[in-house]
Amino acid sequence: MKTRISFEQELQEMNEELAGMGEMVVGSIQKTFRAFAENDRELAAGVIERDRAVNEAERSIESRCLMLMLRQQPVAGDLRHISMALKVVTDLERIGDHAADIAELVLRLNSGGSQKRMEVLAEMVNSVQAMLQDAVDAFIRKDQLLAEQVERQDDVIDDFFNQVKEEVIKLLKEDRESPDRAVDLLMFAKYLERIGDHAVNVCEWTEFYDTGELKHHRIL
Amino acid sequence: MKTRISFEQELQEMNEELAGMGEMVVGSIQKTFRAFAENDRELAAGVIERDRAVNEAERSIESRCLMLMLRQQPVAGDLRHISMALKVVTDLERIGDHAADIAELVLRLNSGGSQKRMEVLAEMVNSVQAMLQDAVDAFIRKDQLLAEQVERQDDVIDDFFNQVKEEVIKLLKEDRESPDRAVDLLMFAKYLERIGDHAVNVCEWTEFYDTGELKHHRIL
Amino acid sequence: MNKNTPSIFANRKRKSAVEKTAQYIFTGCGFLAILAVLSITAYMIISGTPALFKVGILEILFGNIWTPTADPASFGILYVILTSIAGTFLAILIGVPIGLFTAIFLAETAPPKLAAAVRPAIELLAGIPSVIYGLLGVMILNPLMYKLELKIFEGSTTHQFSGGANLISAVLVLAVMILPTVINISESALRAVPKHLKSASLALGATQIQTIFKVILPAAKSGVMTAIVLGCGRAIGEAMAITLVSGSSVNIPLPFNSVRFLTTAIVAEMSYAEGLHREVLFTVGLVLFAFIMIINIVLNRIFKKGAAGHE
Amino acid sequence: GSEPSSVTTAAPETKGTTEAGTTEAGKSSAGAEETTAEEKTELKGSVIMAGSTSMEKFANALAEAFMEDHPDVTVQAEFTGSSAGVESVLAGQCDIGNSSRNLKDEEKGKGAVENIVAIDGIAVVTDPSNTVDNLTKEQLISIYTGEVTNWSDLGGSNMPIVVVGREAGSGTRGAFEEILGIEDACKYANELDSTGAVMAKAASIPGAIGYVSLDVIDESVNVLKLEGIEANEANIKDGSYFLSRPFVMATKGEISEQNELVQALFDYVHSDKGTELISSVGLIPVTE
Amino acid sequence: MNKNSIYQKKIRMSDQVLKMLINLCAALALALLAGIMGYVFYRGIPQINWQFLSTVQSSAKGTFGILGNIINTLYMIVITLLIAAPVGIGSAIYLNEYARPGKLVRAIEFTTEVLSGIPSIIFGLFGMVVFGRLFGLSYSVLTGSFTLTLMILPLITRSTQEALKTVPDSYRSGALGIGATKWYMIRTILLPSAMPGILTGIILAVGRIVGESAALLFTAGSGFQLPGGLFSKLFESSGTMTIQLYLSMTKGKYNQAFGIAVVLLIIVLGINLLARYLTSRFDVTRQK
Amino acid sequence: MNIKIATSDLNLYYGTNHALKNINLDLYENQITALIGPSGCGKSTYLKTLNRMNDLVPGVKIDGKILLDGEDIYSPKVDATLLRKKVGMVFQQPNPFPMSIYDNIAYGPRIHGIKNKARLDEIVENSLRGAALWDEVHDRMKKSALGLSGGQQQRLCIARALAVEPEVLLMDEPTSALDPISTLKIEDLMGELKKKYTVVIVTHNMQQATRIADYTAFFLVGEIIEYAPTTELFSRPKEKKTEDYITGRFG
Amino acid sequence: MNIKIATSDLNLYYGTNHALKNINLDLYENQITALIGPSGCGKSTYLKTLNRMNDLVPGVKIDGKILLDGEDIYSPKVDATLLRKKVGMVFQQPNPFPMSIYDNIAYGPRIHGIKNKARLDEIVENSLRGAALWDEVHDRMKKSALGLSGGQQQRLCIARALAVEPEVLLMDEPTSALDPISTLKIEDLMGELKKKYTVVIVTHNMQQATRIADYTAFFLVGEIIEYAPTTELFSRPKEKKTEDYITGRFG
Ligand SMILES: Nc1ncnc2c1ncn2[C@@H]1O[C@H](COP(=O)(O)OP(=O)(O)OP(=O)(O)O)[C@@H](O)[C@H]1O
Ligand SMILES: Nc1ncnc2c1ncn2[C@@H]1O[C@H](COP(=O)(O)OP(=O)(O)OP(=O)(O)O)[C@@H](O)[C@H]1O
Ligand SMILES: [Mg+2]
Ligand SMILES: [Mg+2]
Ligand SMILES: O=P([O-])([O-])[O-]
Repeated sequence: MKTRISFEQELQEMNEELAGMGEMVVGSIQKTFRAFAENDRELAAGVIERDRAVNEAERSIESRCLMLMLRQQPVAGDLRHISMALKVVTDLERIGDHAADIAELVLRLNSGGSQKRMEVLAEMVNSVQAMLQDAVDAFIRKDQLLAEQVERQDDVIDDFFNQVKEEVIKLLKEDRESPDRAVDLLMFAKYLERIGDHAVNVCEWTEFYDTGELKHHRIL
Repeated sequence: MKTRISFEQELQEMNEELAGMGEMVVGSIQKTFRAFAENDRELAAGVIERDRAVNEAERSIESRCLMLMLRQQPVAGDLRHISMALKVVTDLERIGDHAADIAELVLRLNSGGSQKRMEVLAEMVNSVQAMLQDAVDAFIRKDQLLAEQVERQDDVIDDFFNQVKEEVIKLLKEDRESPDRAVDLLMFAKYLERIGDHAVNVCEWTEFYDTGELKHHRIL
Repeated sequence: MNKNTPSIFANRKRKSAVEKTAQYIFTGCGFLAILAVLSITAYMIISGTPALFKVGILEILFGNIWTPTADPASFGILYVILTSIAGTFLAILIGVPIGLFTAIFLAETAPPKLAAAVRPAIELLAGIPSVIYGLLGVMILNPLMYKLELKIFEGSTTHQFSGGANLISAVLVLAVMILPTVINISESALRAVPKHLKSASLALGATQIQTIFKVILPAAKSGVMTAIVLGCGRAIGEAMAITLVSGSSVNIPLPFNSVRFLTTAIVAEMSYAEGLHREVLFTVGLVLFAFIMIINIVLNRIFKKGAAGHE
Repeated sequence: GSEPSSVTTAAPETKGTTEAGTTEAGKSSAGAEETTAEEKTELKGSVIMAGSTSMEKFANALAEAFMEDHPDVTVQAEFTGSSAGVESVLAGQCDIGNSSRNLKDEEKGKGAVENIVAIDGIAVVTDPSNTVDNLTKEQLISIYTGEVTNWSDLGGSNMPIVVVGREAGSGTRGAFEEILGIEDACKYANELDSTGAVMAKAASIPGAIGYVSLDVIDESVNVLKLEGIEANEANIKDGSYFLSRPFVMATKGEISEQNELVQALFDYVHSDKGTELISSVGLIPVTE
Repeated sequence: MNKNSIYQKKIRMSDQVLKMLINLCAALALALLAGIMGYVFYRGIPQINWQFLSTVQSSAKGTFGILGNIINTLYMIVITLLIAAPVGIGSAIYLNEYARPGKLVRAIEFTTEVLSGIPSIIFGLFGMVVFGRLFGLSYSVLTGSFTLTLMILPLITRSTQEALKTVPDSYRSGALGIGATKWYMIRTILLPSAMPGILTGIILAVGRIVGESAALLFTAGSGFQLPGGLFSKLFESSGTMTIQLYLSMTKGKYNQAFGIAVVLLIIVLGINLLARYLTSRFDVTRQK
Repeated sequence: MNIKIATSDLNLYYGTNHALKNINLDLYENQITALIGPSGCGKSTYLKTLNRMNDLVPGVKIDGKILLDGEDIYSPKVDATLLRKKVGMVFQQPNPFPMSIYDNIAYGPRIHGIKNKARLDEIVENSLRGAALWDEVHDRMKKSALGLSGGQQQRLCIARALAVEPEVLLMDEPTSALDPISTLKIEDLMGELKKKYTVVIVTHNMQQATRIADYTAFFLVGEIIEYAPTTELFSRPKEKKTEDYITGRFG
Repeated sequence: MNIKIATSDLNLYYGTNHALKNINLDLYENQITALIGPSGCGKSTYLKTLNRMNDLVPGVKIDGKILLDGEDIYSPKVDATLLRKKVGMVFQQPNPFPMSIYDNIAYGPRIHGIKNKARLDEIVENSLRGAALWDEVHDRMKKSALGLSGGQQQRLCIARALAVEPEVLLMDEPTSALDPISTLKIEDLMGELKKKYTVVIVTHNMQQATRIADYTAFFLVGEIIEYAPTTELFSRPKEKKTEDYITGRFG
């Protein structure tokens, strides 16, 4: 006879909701970037709209986790699983927030009309999107190798940010860009950088699930 | 006879460490701002140095919380207490990070030599510092009224940020500031704004400890 | 290596001497019991078997003429055996159901106060000498029985009138005599049934009576069985109470015949019997002994099997 | 093998030897209430008698009287039936075996000595309501052999006869059956193992008939005449009442071989006091 | 209002019948037993007077008393218990605490069970031959006590064993677990805890001694005299009250018998009360 | 949610001991309600008032009302055996009858007059399935129930209670005598049971209450201190006493 | 940390039942070691080998070595009573002797020859204090120990074990018969005890193991599957079997 059927089921549900949230966030980012690339205002507005759902998913998962803690007294893998979920939603939610922030920028930037594309930023966008996709995949599939790989990506993103920053300063100095847009572009990059950071966090928690360690600190 | 002596003790320890972390973070911010105001490079460098300790405190508290979950199966107030701690450290740590980020900016800005002070920014700094102080106080003392008050402050901070942003754009447009410094000033303000957000989060978790609700969502 | 903590290696001798002595004494006591049983058994067998061979097993066990002092003597104890069997059986047949139902009454259905008052009285009765039952049998039962006998066999020429001292009287005395024992033991067996079984049954919607007969009684089976075995033992082993009541003539065990039991046969004649007659009386003892053993073993086996089924 | 002989040899030779010096104060309680402390030699110890239940009255009276004379002596009497008495004196279990019949040759052969101390009649008794008061020897025989089963056949009312007798080892029964020539031919409805029990049965059961020692007769029963002769001392003495037998106090070996207590007891029996005692309990002293 | 309401009382026939049967049987049994007690008291009480209790029977005076028998009964109880209690308790301790469970223990337990099933008449025979004759103790307190010892040994052993079994194993492991030796553990924990059970066994044994007749008739005898000496009594024939009751009954002296019966009933009652008192007095689990 | 059992102003006295004080409690249909509280607080007593098992205790005095589907169970018109058929009970110590597994389950139906063999077989199988025991025992139905393990015995007792088709199941610390694995099995089983029955369970194990119960009532010296949905009671108790008890800071 | 008891290659047979298989386990001084595992896995059996209580079971065969402070406890030279003085034991069911509280505690010291009243008084008080019971019972030392509540009885048993000044304390499910509050009290007590004693505890309650034990050994059918610091074993068990068991997914 199988035991803890209801527990397994609840865990399963939590896991699905978590994966759902992950996908939702990845989706937001993709849409934002598509909106940015394709200058699609509606898409961007949709993302902003969607942030509510992400926030709600965070609350819901947090609630599930704490209920499971309350009711099932998880240990070992279960405890790591649930605590990972409890922590990781914060990062996912922040990524969602940043997606919305970017979407707002996109609305503004696109309205500006300057069609001048900044190459680095586009590269950075692609990089972050791939990184986030990988992070969420790693985390959903509990794929440690992928997670480690994503973590190493972080430096690349930081580099990109610095490049963008320099580029923006250059543009400003060269007066090729209005300060408004320059500031927005900078913020765009900053958000991307933050997303990268959070993706790394997601991966770190993924690793924690496996090892009980977080950034080489023994947590459990 | 008193029961759960060891549990109470562990809770107590966790609480103290948490308060310590809160104070550490507030301290960092204060030092950063003093460094900024007084142009004290060493102080700023010290803050950056100190960020490690904050990170370690986060890990340590997380570990404590999960151990308590594992070993004590907390319910009711205890569970809310521990889960609050588990979540709130993330915000504290981020505040710490931002303090370090600002300290880095301070190092750079101060080296620049432009003695021109931006009034709004100074006001914003004071505001954020007060807000953070209040948030950490509210959280350590579990003071709900104070927490609510702090939450209302957030809009003020957001306003400040926008003001700073406009100011920076203005400065740039008027070419009164080099783009490098302008960008740094903007980032400064952004970090301050983030700190405000995180302070709000801290207050929200403080409220959660009391009500089990987070942003009007029932979590526990 | 073991700092200053004392070693666990033995150093005391005196203590173990006391231990040893105690053990030897108790062992001795244990074996004394065996010795007693063995010697009694040996004694019964040694003194009881020779006659079986001298007279012939069949003649003793299946002969029905008992004239031990005649010349030639005849030692058939068939009627005596039959009497004991019939008497015990009938006594059990009467005494056990009444006793058991009374026990049920006391343990389950009686008002607690009544049960509390009656229980010590029953205990008291279980403790009084069986001779008293005999006394009452002689005083009350025999005359009554004789009246009955006169009525039933009025005009009969073949019936030998026993004056009321007959099998029925003896059976009734035995039945009443074992009553307190049966009541006592089966009541405590019923009481010993865990209360939770009763609760379980009642909680399923069973009535009190259903619960008693379907759960409590089966659960108390081994105790009730013990009561029956003990009752049986008392009935078959009783001598003094029924010597007078049964008339003590060797006859076929019909209700109104004066009869002799295995026990009364011994009591009546042992004192003076000698030679082969005496040996035959020991054989009677042996038969009695065998009966007791058979009852014990057979009944034990039956209920042990019942109990084993639930292991 | 048959065990009695081996048992006999293992038993101590004498009983009731004089116990020197262990007299305790409380011991003389029986004598304390006595007025006359006898002048006799200080006898101490105990004598055990066993046997006939018919002789119970006599034996108890004898014991009591003897102990009155000798406060330091206890005389115990067991009433287990005549044969048992003889058996146990031979086994060394007691000093004197009381028998209400003559000793059998085999008993004598084993060393029992027949000491007749009195003569007793056997009375045939019925319940008090019985109207029959006389039986012939033949009638008596036919009752006991089961040929006659109703008192109406004997001139009484229509009432079944309940034949009560003694157990096989009884001296009374032995004498009764022997005199009537119906050894082992009796059909008893009740075989009781003491004289008293027969009395009790006869007294309480209508239609009962039984035989008992003459000395226990009382009003609770109806004593029958036999062949028209009443059962009394005179008729027994002259032999006209045919149911009589001796009371024997058997010893293992001659009296002279017994210990002084036993000898003293026999002396007492044969003394005037003894004779008086015998008569007083309804027995006929042997005059020799 | 709903399909299977709980508001419908059912009458079950079989229940009623069985209930009636139970009540009937109980009424019968209780009436019978009450009747017996009542009758015995009704007949017996008038017989009891000071003389009845304080003298011994006398043929000469024709009086009756049971003081001797009462004393004999006491002797029998004391001597028997002195022998049987230590041995019985000892063997129970051996069986329960020392013997390794196996064939031997089963054999002993089986034999004890057998012993307890043997009819007392057989003990009587055995005692008569072995103690009376082989040991030469004749009819005496000792013969009787030895015989009774055999009889009640299983009773005491069994009840002690039961009592020991009910002592939770946790007491044993508790004591041994802090380093008590076995005998120390038995002495300080087991015996005190088992005391109520042991006492119950002993008191039941006293009951059997008091009530026994068949085994005593041939062993302890039927003497009724007062003891000559404290110890010499041990070697004298001593009929207990029950024996005297039996003898009186067989002699048809029903009044005496009922008188004795009442005294016996009262004694048994006393024993029961004593048992209750002692078991609660020694109940170590009682929370003081 | 329907109210299955409504208790109002219930007071119970054992002689002079006021064991239940003014209890008001609505038990909901198809929900699991847990009763928690320290030893001696009256949980078992309250449970037993629900199927009138307390009637058997001498000297009990009960006032107040308990309505089962609107019918007052303490009305004199009530047949207690019918009530108990409707309101089944499972006890702390697994207490199978000393008979075969089959007979244990068939006991209840037989008592209530079902004789038909095929029908009985069906009931037995369904009940055993309902108690998640069928797979483990179907090949040894004729064996004694006492040969089962503790956890199996307890599920057997549940099956036995189900066999009379009750509507309410009362359970008095049903797992306190079992090892953790058996306990979890029974807890899982309860999740199934509540689909068909209204379940009331007394438990000392608060984690158990949080795991399985929809509602929880906290008893203290004969009173109900707090009654709320389980997660609410265990995450945000309203009463200080409740909080102290559930967090182990009592006494 | 010192190794207090070293078990190597221990095998134990009950007749033909191989109850302990090749056990190797080092128990550390002044640490609490918990033994967990499903029913019948040999926890109690192992515990009892440590003070040779198994010697009392007929048909037991033991091989392998158990060293207590380096001395082989199965050496023929060992006096089992001295061993048991050093290695005290507390059982599942509280088992105070049926005597006064005082006598219960003084029982052990008296066995070991202490007669002096003042000395006994002192030992009794210290032991009761050590078991956190003094305050509750010091004014009724002459009362029967059976009048105490279950939790107090269990602490009394602990005090009784302490009175002989053991170095190791073995506890076989010491709280499984107690209510949650008493359980917590005893758990708290254990934290104190380990300062002076080496404690080995068998428990079915895994939360209990996590709460109190420094080390935990997981037994399965007579074998040790895993032995590790408690938090490690409960947060990151190395063996799948351990994880399955502690997360309740066993069987
Ligand atoms: N049959 C009874 N007779 C008298 N008093 C009783 C009876 N049953 C219980 N009590 C008393 O009623 C009160 C409540 O007892 P109850 O058994 O309901 O408590 P409980 O909460 O179930 O405790 P536990 O958790 O120990 O089972 C207690 O004070 C108890 O002593
Ligand atoms: N005295 C004994 N005689 C024979 N076998 C025994 C004995 N005691 C235990 N066993 C067997 O040894 C094995 C281990 O038993 P043990 O009591 O050590 O288990 P446990 O882990 O303590 O279980 P639980 O958690 O139920 O107490 C089991 O198979 C059991 O049946
Ligand atoms: Mg209860
Ligand atoms: Mg165990
Ligand atoms: O007792 P008897 O005189 O007839 O032997």
